Amino acid sequence: MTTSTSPSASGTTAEVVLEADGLTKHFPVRKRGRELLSRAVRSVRAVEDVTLRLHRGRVTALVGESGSGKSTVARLLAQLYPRTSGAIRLHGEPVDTKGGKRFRAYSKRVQMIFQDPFASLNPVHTVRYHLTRALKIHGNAGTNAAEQEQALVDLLTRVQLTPPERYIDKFPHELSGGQRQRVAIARALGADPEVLLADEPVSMLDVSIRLGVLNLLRDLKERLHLAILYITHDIASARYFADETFVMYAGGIVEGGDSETVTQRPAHPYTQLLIDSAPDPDRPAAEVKDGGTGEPPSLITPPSGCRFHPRCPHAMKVCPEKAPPRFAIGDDGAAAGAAGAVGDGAHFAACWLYGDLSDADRVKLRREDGR
Amino acid sequence: MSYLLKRIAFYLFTAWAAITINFFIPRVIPGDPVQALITRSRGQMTSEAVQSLYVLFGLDKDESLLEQYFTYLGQLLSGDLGLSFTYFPSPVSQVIGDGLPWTLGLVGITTVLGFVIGTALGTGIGWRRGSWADALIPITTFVSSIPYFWLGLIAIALLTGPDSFFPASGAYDNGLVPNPDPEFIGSVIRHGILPAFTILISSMAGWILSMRNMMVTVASEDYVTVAHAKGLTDRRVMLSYAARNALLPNVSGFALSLGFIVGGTLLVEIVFSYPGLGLQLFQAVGAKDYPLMQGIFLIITLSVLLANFLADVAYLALDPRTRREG
Amino acid sequence: MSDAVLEVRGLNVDYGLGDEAVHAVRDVDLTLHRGEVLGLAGESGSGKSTLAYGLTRLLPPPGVISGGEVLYHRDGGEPVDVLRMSHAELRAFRWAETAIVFQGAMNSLNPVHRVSTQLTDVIKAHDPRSTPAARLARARELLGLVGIAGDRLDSYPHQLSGGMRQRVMIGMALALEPKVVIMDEPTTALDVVVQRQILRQLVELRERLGFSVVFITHDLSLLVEFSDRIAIMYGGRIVEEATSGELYRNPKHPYSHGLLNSFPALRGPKRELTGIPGSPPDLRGMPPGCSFHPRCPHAMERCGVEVPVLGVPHDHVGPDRTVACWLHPVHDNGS
Amino acid sequence: MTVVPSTAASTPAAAPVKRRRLRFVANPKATVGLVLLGFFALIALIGPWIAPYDPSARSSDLLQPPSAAHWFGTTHLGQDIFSQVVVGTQSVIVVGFVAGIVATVLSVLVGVTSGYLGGAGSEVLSALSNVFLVLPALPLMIIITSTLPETGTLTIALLIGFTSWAWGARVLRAQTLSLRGRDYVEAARATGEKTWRIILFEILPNLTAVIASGFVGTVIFAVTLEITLAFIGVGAGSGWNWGTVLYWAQSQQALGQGAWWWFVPAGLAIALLGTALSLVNFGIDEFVSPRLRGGGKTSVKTADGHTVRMRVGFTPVLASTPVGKTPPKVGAGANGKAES
Amino acid sequence: TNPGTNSSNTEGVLNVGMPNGPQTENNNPFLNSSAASSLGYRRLLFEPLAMVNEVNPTEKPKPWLATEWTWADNYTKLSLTIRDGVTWSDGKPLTAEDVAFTFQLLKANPGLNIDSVPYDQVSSSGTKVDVVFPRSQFVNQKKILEQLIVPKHIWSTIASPTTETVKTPVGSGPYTLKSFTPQTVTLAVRDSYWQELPKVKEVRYTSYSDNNAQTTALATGAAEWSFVFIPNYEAVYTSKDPEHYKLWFPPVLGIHGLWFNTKVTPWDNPALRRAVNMVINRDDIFTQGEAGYFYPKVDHITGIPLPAGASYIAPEFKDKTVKVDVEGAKKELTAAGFTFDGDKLKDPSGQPVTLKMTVPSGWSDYVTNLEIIKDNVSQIGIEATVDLPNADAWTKALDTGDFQAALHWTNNGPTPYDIYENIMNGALYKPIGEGGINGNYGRYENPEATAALNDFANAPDEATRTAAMHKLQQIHVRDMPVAITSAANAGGQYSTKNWIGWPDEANPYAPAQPTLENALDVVMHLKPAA
Ligand SMILES: Nc1ncnc2c1ncn2[C@@H]1O[C@H](COP(=O)(O)OP(=O)(O)OP(=O)(O)O)[C@@H](O)[C@H]1O
Ligand SMILES: Nc1ncnc2c1ncn2[C@@H]1O[C@H](COP(=O)(O)OP(=O)(O)OP(=O)(O)O)[C@@H](O)[C@H]1O
Ligand SMILES: [Mg+2]
Ligand SMILES: [Mg+2]
Ligand code: NI
Repeated sequence: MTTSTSPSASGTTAEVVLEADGLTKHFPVRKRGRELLSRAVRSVRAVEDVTLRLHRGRVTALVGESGSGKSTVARLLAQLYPRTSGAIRLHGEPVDTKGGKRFRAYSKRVQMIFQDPFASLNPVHTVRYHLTRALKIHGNAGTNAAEQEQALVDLLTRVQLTPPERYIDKFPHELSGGQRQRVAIARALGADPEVLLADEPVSMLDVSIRLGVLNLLRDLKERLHLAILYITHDIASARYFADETFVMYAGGIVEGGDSETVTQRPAHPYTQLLIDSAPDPDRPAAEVKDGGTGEPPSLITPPSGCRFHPRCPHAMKVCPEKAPPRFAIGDDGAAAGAAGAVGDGAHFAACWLYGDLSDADRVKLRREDGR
Repeated sequence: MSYLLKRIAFYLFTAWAAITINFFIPRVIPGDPVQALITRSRGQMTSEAVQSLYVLFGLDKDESLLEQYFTYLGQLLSGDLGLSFTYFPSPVSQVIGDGLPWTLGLVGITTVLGFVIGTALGTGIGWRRGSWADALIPITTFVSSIPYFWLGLIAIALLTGPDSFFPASGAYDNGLVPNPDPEFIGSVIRHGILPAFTILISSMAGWILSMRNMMVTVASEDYVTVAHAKGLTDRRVMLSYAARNALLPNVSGFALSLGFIVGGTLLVEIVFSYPGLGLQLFQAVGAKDYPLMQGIFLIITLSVLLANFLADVAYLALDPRTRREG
Repeated sequence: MSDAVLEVRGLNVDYGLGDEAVHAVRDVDLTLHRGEVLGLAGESGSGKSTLAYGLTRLLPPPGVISGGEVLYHRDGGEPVDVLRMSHAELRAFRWAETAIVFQGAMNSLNPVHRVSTQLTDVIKAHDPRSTPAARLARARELLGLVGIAGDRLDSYPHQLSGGMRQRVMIGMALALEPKVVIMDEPTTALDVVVQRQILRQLVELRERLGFSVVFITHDLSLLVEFSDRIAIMYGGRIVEEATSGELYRNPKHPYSHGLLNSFPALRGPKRELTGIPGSPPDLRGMPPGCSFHPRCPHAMERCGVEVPVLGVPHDHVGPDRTVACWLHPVHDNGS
Repeated sequence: MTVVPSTAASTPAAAPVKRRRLRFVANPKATVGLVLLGFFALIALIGPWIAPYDPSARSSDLLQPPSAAHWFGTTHLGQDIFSQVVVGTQSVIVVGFVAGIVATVLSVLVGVTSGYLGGAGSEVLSALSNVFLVLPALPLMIIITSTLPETGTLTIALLIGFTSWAWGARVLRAQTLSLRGRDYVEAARATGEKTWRIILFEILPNLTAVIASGFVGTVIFAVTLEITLAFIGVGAGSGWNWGTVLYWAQSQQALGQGAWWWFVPAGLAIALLGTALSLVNFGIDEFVSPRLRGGGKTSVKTADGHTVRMRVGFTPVLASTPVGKTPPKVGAGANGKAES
Repeated sequence: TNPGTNSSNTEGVLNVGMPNGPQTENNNPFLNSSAASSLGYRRLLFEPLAMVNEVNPTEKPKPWLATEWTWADNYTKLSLTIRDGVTWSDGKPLTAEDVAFTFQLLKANPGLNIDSVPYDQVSSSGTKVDVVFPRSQFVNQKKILEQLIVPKHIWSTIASPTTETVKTPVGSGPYTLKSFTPQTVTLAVRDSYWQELPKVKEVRYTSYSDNNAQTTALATGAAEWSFVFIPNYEAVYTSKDPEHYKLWFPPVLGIHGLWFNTKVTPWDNPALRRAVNMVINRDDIFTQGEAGYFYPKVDHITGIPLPAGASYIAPEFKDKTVKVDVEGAKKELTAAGFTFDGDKLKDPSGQPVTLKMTVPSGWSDYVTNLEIIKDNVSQIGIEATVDLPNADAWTKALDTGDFQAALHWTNNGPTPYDIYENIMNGALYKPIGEGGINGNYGRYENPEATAALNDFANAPDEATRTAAMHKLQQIHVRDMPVAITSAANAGGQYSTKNWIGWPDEANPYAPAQPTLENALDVVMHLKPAA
């Protein structure tokens, strides 16, 4: 494997590789009981109007509550699910493939690492099979056995499964979770993609192994200029490894921007709740504020307007009425721009707190506590 | 189209397809009911006499197969199964009515019993995996592999006789007329014991094995460990936690086996001269009795479909997860 | 120690028998004090779950306890050895004295029974004379304790979210007001918001009811924040034990050290993460001596030969702590 | 980076595979089953040569009980029953395996395709297998065999094969449906695998257990069906099989005549073959599902000599003394009392 | 103990059994498919005009409902005198009108006219009934006289007699239907009857599902009268109670034999057929295939069963029986141009002679017989095979002539005519490949034989008939289209434990089969044992 196959290694880091615009996904729900006779179609609104850009040589983190649609976004971007609406553009070209040749061409450029390394490796195949297939399909296996072997060894070395001979002929069940996760990463790399969609690639690992995998991802980003989507529950790791961080809540992106900014100065009430809830040994326990309770919303009948409003301590009259657009946030954490006009990489939040509102709209729905 | 309608359409389609196949297959056989009648009884008949039989059975009309098919469908829709050839001119519905209760009674009850006993034994053996109870498994395997007609014949040879409590054939004593008096019922039970036992022995083994395997599988589920951790009694863990969950696949298997009651145990009826539907079907097939065959096939088809439906329902009732939304 | 509820002495747990046996837990000594949260951390596969299940003899085959004692101190009574109980005694002991919250909540609840059934049957098993109405009321109360509305009693497990199921399990664990609650990675599958909600409730309940908790997790930040004391396991042994503050600020064992340098912090300046080189040991072929020595940056000759003893390091001053590392020679027992 | 020669790297591959195979044979049940099955297969192969007599040849020893000359006795025509059973093995084995193979191939084709593809095609295939499931097997076989002028062994085998695939197809379809959603199938798709490769290399290998036990099940079913058919005089054909032997015994009322030797050997042979197949099936089940694996010991000896059963929920305690300490004086028999 | 069998002693019950499977309530006496016919109890409910004893066909029929009958105009006109004082079971008197009505019913409903008797004009007056036929009914006499008579007042109200199941049969016989179950039909004796009432007060017809069950019932005494094939009957049946368990299987004028397809070489060569006929071991067939009783041995060269057909035998064939004669057969063959190549027989064209015999796969006695024949013919160098298609394919093969040789039967009748008619009638001839006939499966074509058959059936005088019969015998012996091995039977198994008076060798007053017309006569003869 050589690095020369990847496009101009020195290009601007801001080049957009993969772009999602207004991505929406609804899953139809099986009916039950009396509903069998009704005509109403119910669906899980798993992803609603998500706009997202992945840049060359940058890691974009996606954090958020579980079930908020992070994996679904990744699968949509990998074209594994048909989307309900919205557009996906690869280098500005709209893509819409259902399978066949065009899908394979797409999959060569956009690869996904699945959330669960225990499930995403076929138990009946060896590491060698998994990796050889990835190489062969995308023509990276070389022309003879020796070249193929070399490519395999390269891949394994790259994910630090060394010495490669020790792992190459193992079955998944003979590997530890961390090793599996690295095989899954190696498989994705075997296609020599431009975009890597990594869905919680380290969730199952203990901290020391986790660190190794994350360092690998950073290394890939830096050496091969991959665009990486990094989905995680571990916000601290997003801070460390991602250039940009987006926060999802109930199917929508509620905040985004530079990782350091988002994690240190969260603007959206949900992000604030999330950051506050994250365990942090450096923080005296007394400092932890009560982040509010309440269940995650149903995605079948989501709350109207801003989906966070039933749990939001700052909810205002406008919140249940209109879904908030993205508002740019200034460096001091105050409102800084008009809705929708958010520059690439700039900090934004989809929350009326930062919008231009009439006083009537600003009427609080409940007594503000704490903050 | 809603889910329910889809389901119904699916059942209707299957029923129609099966009925159609059941209609055509017997008719592509060489020979016809009259020839079969003569051959079977080594009957003696002049050529003119043969013709009179064709007239009698209504087979002299030159109807194309397709016409016959539509006539048949039309009759079926109006609930008319036609007249049997073997028992001409008895209506097929009457012939089936004579046999069905016996089949349902003998095979139905034993199927249910076999399931219940087998499942109970399987539960116990599976729960005590590793104890002496496991030694039962090879025995059960062997017993379940014995063809039950063979078992029946051996039973007849060994256990029946002039002075035996067990009669060798029939469903009740000759001369008794079916009515709910104790003598008749006692006689029915006496006649049922041996055939029931052969079915029971060979059907039970299967349930024991599958239940045992499911028990072993389920016993290592986390929730069973939790149940132990909760300090519940062994009985409660076994029944309410392990067996309750292990039962699920068995139940759908059971529902499907209900569908095979009619078609499945033909040989028991043959061996024990039990006047059930299986025996009738066997005779109908030999006699090319299309109407009777179709009638019995219809019963079988419907009962299998019904059983399928029951399996669906049972699953829905027993496994709350299938009632899940999204 | 007077306020111990659970004392583990020399516990050895194997998977399998004879030569094939995997020694998953070796010579573990551990004391759980009344009302404390004892965190258990360590590499994946280091034997944390095995230890937890071994304590209550819930290990599935082929697990066997090959030696040791688990002494439970009843209120005011003589300590009893859990490992010597008959099945009936064990049944009575379980849940009433020690309850367990298992790793996966989805699998811990029987999918075919309602939540109410699963809550009440444990009460019924231990108090057969209680009335159904009383049991149901208690079940409702338990759900309330963990912040779930009473109308969820009639739900089936699959109708609850992961967080709710986890909370049901916690509620269930408290049903008989046990003295010890063992929790094996109870929040791994949950997002931080839900995780914090659950732990907050647990802390409150512990303050009210005064039970002790053994808390197992990979999430060191969480552990440090939440537990009173932390024990670190490596290769089936406990390699270090200290109060959480002590351990966080001043880990003594090189492995603990490495662990604490492997996780990023959410707040404060970004610090360098060094991680631990090498890969975890294979339980079947444990290195001789200190099982960490092949990966240890400070390994000495002795480390590859002799197993270090867990004990109070003699250079140590301050509250109780023990470590098993030749870098920190221990005091003789009791001296 | 040095190029690692592929030969060197591929040698360790043999290790896990071998381990798996051995595990299957290590299962005592499966071993017994395989040995029995091998025995029957051998007889099927060499039966016609080792049979002491022509199974149809008449002799003057009419209806003789077993003797040195006729191990299983003779029929009413003086035919040697031992020879009939031995020669008949071939037909039974051929029918079993040919039907098993045909039905398995069909059920895989229909079940897996309909499970993986989804959409209208899948519905049609599923309906097809349901229709075949609804058709009553035995009566249908009786009818179909009478359509054919001659019903040789192979015809019967093919017929059984073609009519008995539906059950397997249904099971496979359900399995495939659940496998289809697995992450590794999705992952293969995301890697860019073609559909046929996904079906063949990702899904099928994971169905091996189901397919194999389906195959064994069909073999049992086919054997029983053939024998049943022969027994009731349908499709007895001109060849010998165990069913034909039983048919003759039955039509000559062997049991009534006290000629038990006419009945017993064939019946026991069927039961033995069935047992062999079920045992192999056990092996497959346990081989594939680790939870059923009975290979390990199920009871252990404690330090004080008691035998304790390994069971879920009550981990056996071999010795409850902290290492290096003297045992307390508590009665040692109290723990680990087996309950069952 | 079995209460079912015990009670029969005390209550005057006779237990009849038939191996016919479960029945459906259907008492139509005209239809062979009804339970009444299948089990035979129609014979006790309804009565014929006269009883013909098939065992001794030359015996004059016994008057029953008709006291007298006369044939006129070369058997084209029948005049009957109907018995007086006979009543139906509903009390109405039986009159000549009822008899006439029955014939008219048959004429109007070809479906009911199972014997296809061509009734033309039927008239009645007083006690007289006159029936006119379009052609001679010499060979149909028995069928007409045995016709069961039904009451006009009931049947004239039945709209569709062919699809009538007659739930409450009204007949003139001594019994009425007491109860019907698919397993057992019970008849009870009437209060009054034109003859002395039978001693049997109740008759139970039980239908067993197959021969095995029936045999077991006979062996245990549960059935006292039946007609069933029992292999090794001594071991299975009579030995259980040698004193009482009896069977009597007299031959009647119908046969079973090996039919050759006379249009297939080399079997178109009569010499070859004769040779085969000479080597067939009829004793083995009788003792091994037919269990020593079922189809009695026929070893007369003409194929006519004896003694039933003794009076018809041509003088030149008197006492001419066939014995296994391998040398004779070989001589016959070499004379006809066949050669032996070592053991193998070659036909005149040099082809080896093989014989493929077919029989339905489930017919154990036939299969056994063929196995024996296969063995036998190997002695004259013929390599024979036994082919076992299923019954339908076999029927079709015979129908279309697609076979070499097959075991089959002929019709039986009061004279050997029916046998020869079935085998040699040119009117039944169809070329190979065509079917739709019921007889002459061997495609035998001989105008001489056809003419002789016509002569016998239609001749106005006895002399012509005798000549024709002798002619037929000569043709048969010469051409041997069927190697006849066995006779049809009219026998039965019965037990003398409770009832005596059964027909037997010593007193052959009727066939012993419970479903034949004479069953009523047999029941009338029964008396309680001691
Ligand atoms: N195939 C599907 N059919 C129906 N609903 C689905 C499907 N896949 C996902 N969902 C629903 O869509 C929502 C989003 O799921 P998704 O897996 O994207 O969440 P996530 O953010 O990745 O959560 P986690 O952090 O737990 O992985 C959830 O409510 C889930 O139940
Ligand atoms: N059935 C078994 N047979 C053999 N070895 C086993 C078995 N179960 C567990 N082990 C081994 O025992 C060791 C301890 O496992 P355990 O589950 O206690 O680890 P853990 O510390 O809880 O890990 P994790 O953090 O991944 O949950 C592991 O190395 C594991 O491989
Ligand atoms: Mg996800
Ligand atoms: Mg664990
Ligand atoms: Ni240190």
